Amino acid sequence: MSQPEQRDEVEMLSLMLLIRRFEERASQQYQAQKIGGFCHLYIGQEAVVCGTVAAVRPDDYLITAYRDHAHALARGTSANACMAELFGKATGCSRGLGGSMHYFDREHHMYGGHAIVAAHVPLAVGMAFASKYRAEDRVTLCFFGDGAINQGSFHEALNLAALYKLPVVFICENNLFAMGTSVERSTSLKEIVDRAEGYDIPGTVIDGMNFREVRDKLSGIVGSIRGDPHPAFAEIRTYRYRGHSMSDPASYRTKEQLEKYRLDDPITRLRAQLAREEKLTNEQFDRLDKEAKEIALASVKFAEESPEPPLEKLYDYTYAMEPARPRAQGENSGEANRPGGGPPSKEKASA
Amino acid sequence: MSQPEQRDEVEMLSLMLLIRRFEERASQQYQAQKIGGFCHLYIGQEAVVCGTVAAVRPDDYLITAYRDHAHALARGTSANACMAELFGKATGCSRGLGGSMHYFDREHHMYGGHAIVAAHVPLAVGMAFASKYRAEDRVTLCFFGDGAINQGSFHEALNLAALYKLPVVFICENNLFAMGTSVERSTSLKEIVDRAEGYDIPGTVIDGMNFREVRDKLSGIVGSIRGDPHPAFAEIRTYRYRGHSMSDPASYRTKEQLEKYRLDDPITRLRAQLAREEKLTNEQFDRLDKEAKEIALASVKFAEESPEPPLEKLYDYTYAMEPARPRAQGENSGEANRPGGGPPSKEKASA
Amino acid sequence: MREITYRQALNEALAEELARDPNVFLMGEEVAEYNGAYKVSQGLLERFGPKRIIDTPISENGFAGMGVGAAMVGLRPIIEFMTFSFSFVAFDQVVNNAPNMLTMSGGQFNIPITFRGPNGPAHQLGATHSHATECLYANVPGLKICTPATPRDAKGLLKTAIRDNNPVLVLEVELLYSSKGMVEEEDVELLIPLGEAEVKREGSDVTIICYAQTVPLALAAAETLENEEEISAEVLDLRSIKPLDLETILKSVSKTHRVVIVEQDRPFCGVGAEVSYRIQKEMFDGLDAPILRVAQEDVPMPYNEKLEKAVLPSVEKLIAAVKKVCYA
Amino acid sequence: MREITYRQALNEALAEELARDPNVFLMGEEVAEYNGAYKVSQGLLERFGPKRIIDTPISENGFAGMGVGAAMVGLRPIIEFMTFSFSFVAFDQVVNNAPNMLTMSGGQFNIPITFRGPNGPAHQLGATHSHATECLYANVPGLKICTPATPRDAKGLLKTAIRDNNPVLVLEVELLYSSKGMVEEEDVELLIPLGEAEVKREGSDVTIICYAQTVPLALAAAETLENEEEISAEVLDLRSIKPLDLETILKSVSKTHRVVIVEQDRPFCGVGAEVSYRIQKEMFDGLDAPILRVAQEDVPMPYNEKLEKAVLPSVEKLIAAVKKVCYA
Ligand SMILES: Cc1ncc(C[n+]2csc(CCOP(=O)(O)OP(=O)(O)O)c2C)c(N)n1
Ligand SMILES: Cc1ncc(C[n+]2csc(CCOP(=O)(O)OP(=O)(O)O)c2C)c(N)n1
Ligand SMILES: [Mg+2]
Ligand SMILES: [Mg+2]
Repeated sequence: MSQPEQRDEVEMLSLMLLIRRFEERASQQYQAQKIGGFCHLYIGQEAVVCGTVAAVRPDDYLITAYRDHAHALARGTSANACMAELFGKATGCSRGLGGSMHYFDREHHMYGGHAIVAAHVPLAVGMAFASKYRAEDRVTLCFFGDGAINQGSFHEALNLAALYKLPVVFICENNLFAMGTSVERSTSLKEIVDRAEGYDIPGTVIDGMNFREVRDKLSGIVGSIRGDPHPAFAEIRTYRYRGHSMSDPASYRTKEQLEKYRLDDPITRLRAQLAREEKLTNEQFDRLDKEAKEIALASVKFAEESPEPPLEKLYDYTYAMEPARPRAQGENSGEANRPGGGPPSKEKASA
Repeated sequence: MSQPEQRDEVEMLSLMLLIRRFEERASQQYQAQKIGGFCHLYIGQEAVVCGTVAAVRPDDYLITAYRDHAHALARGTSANACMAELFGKATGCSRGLGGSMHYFDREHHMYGGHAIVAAHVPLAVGMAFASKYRAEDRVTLCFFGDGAINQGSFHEALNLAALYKLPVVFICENNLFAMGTSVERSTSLKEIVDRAEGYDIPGTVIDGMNFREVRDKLSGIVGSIRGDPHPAFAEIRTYRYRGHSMSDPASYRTKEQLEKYRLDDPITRLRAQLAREEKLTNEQFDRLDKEAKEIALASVKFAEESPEPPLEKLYDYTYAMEPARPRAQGENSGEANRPGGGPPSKEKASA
Repeated sequence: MREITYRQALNEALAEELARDPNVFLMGEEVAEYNGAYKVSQGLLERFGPKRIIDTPISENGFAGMGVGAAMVGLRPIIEFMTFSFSFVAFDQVVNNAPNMLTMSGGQFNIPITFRGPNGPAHQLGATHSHATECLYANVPGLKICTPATPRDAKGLLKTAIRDNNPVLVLEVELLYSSKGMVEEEDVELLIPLGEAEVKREGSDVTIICYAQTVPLALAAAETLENEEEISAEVLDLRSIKPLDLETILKSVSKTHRVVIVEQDRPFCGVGAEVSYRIQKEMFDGLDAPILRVAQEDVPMPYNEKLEKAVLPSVEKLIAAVKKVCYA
Repeated sequence: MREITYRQALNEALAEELARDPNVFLMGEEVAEYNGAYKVSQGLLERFGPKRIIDTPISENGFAGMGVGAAMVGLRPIIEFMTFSFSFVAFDQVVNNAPNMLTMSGGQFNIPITFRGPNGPAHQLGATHSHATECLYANVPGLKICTPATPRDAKGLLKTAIRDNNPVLVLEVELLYSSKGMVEEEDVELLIPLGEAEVKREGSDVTIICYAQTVPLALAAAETLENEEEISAEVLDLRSIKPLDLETILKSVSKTHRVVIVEQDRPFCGVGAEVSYRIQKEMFDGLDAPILRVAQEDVPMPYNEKLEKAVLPSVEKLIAAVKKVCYA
């Protein structure tokens, strides 16, 4: 049973910087109308996913909601592929077909990017089921927001995971709001973590502005699951600095609240911790930040110059190729064929 | 704020007898193929609904699942109307259109009879919402089975009721099984009542084989809600003697378990309590039982002799009459028109 | 008459019906304090208070069901789905509870509820957020479905829906919220009956049947066809999908003898299929060419803008179809 | 060949695929210890054990979603809905997750999942329990839908569905579970491709298009028409709703020039509407009469037996429709 290597903290700091700079660029490109649809930024929450990936193996399954840029980047998807996806380009992590809310990267074990609130939580349970079915020691990491816990899907999924004792961590990124609705206005409990008790699932509260706390507590949880499959629940308390999506002025909250959290910024915090321990100088930090900015900027150029997905492939992704045809992957792998079978029905829709 | 009169215990005993004898007849008629579809018997659980109605006002809203014969009878729907419904006759409580699983009786505040597991729980919350909206002091009584608590509807409904502080009692009739699935095999918790905590709703466990305990505990719960609207949860432990439905041999449980509960029969128990207190003689009991049997038998005759719903009214129940037409009830009452408007579309479906 | 937006028209309809009837209330995600995800309920919380304008958690199945329950005991709920793509998590409530209750109870309980919100593809929202649900719900007996395309229809149909004693779905068009049109003054009571189609443009060579977001598209195509092809197209806006106004459809077809249906939903078992069936059944000998439909391509909606455009019905596709039926 | 029941045929298909591929598993309510609410999974728990035959709580949305997640990482789930009327509480999983994943992920994740169970009205189950869902799901791109009417088709289609790399709905017929028919011996691998209709009876005057529970009905009507009206009806069983075998349909119609569709679902935007559209579009000049459909009446299903019968398609209604198109 292999354990994750301890990821270097400076490396994780630059990952957080990359996420932030990437999203700042995304925001700018959205305003310039290079990006369409909805776009939800993660700025402020970086320590949650970075602390988590620092605690797990790269082949542990990871799945999240629509606020997903950071999760892909943290998993190792390139900034280029992420930005190209926002631009709807063929080089995007979902080939330009998914967009901001539907990032996927099989190679890096990023299982989406899901835009119906809480509808991916049962999927996570199914992935954990598959691990146990195959006697693998992978853990599934399922991220969702505080707003998701009042969906039926969430409830059914938690009961199923507990009943079948499946290796999944339910990670509630509690950023205090679901769009304009604060947690007190959506949820009948004082503490979200208490809901885990209703399924006999152990729960932990974690400070999501503190990278080290996230990493260490997740590490403990994941370690306990690996040898003895069972679900766990983590309420990670965090804050999003921006509005819910690009069109939200976020007038439902106070400047003071925002300022309070900004002062507790996860990047500043880890930087200060490392500086205090003399593991990072100001110059080093500036260099890391400059690199992050350059990668983000380069990703815009990459996205701009990338080709659009070809129109003639419009019908190619609706159905996977028939199993009868020659296939690259084993028949039972669930791996998609390289599509190309064309429409299954002989008539196209329009006249 | 009016309080329910204390219902006479002997009267409640004869209600329990009526329910039992009615269902025995129903079972017999089902076997004789006079009754179609699914038919779920309540035998063994009589004290649950009878204890509840003894604790509430007749105009409190009551809603339940598909195992609903007893709930209608307890509310005051006649055995004739109940049996006629099973026979699909126009004199049935749902005019023969609903069947066993879909009993309705507006006059007696019986709001169904709902056959999709847990889908009526949000309805109950909406009814309680309406009471509070109109500043009425009614309480809504929502019955469901142990199997229902793992549906998303249940979860969303409980959170909503708690959030809006609505006057509703969620009554889980825990008869240990959902079809062939025992509670341990469906639910991640040791005690169902613990799930209420996950919504910050007060929970109570009640012995459902004991009429007096059900009545007294419900009385306390309902009393506390009437002046101060809030939800409550009651897990009432009971047992169904028969299979899940008429086609179920119930081979998933032991004879011993069944015998154990039969010895604790709710009718026998209340009878013994009353006898001990010298409120009921053997002769009186026998007379009550004989009356119940007669009413049940007469209901079969009534049902047999009743007319079928007229074929030419087939389209009359799909849409309520247009508001423009003259109406018996106020426009905003939500009271159904006497339908008769015919199909809204000029073409009928078939050629 | 005055010019207002589609959004404003819906807002007025809501406000007027809330003011008229104390049993009417509005419930949904972000409808109150946020003034609506698309600002359709702007100002209503301030005017009517939190008892009647109610924010909910993200529990569509739960609050749709609450609406049905409240309607059973006499209230007249308006339930907003932030988009109808999210109504799928409440599908059972909309399909099994709301429309079945009247029949199941033998006529005792009708459900005077309005489900409303934007429906159909907007712009680059991807596969999960772009569903056009009209054909799915139209299949269900007991539901009524309307699809306003203009501010006037939006106001008049929504008001009628709220007063209807049955469950009615008002399927709005996100991309039209800011579009403008002439609407009666506020002191005029504007009620447009469900089940009445409207000829939005007269013509004699071909009938273009459309609704919701395909109405502006059809009008644009008709304009081009007139100018460039000398084809005179009659543009018929269904306005209600169910009940369907077959009479008005047949009247138009008996004049033009040629039909193209342009629909915003997906083709397979869609609205176009139903309308075609009805027309060919009633006017088999009155048709000079096969009926053609222009619908979405039958694929999950891609995010990429050009691909999305290729999936959607368009003026070009519609013109091509019209030319096909006219020169058949 | 040997005679077995439709139920047995399904059971064999499940057992054979479970034996063939360790990634296949069966999950649903009462499928294991109870051997299936309708005994379709009889004996499978005993043979394959609780790891692969899995009882669930009453959480359709949850376990349908589990199936999709398990399929994303390489398993091949078979999800049983006790009836497809209960799939409505899982609608979002079936419609938004299973069929969209391949597109949304740019081709990275296909979902090899089978959803199966009885579909359509059975006998006196009332409005909530009688839904025919084929037209709703057929509207959704990315899903495939098949509707076996005979034991042979049940076995062959279910086996193919399980091996398909896409989400496939196998819509069974409760009222046919005990019906019997000839099926290849157990040692013969029986795979019937999705998307191939079958002529179940040859004829020359009219094409009756049917599927699922309307197949026996169509065959009975054809018999009577032959004997009593001297009308020779060709009976075409679609077997798959999507993909739809238009080729075979058109071949038949080009022989008969007359069509009646008898479908078990509700008419509005139903399967009949879609098939009619396709036929009139391709064979406008080849039709001698309007296409007629015989579907359910467009009302919630009443419990009363006679009323239910009046709602359902019947041999009498079908014969009347055939006579209408033949004497048109
Ligand atoms: C079923 C469903 N309902 C509504 C929405 C619209 N919606 C998208 S995000 C969101 C808020 C979610 O908040 P939360 O879960 O706290 O996540 P956060 O945005 O804070 O990351 C809502 C209501 C949706 N996508 N799906
Ligand atoms: C959503 C849904 N899934 C499945 C069913 C089939 N079904 C009917 S009753 C039942 C068991 C319910 O058990 P429980 O809630 O304990 O009630 P009880 O029958 O014991 O009264 C099931 C699975 C259904 N009606 N609805
Ligand atoms: Mg949040
Ligand atoms: Mg039970």
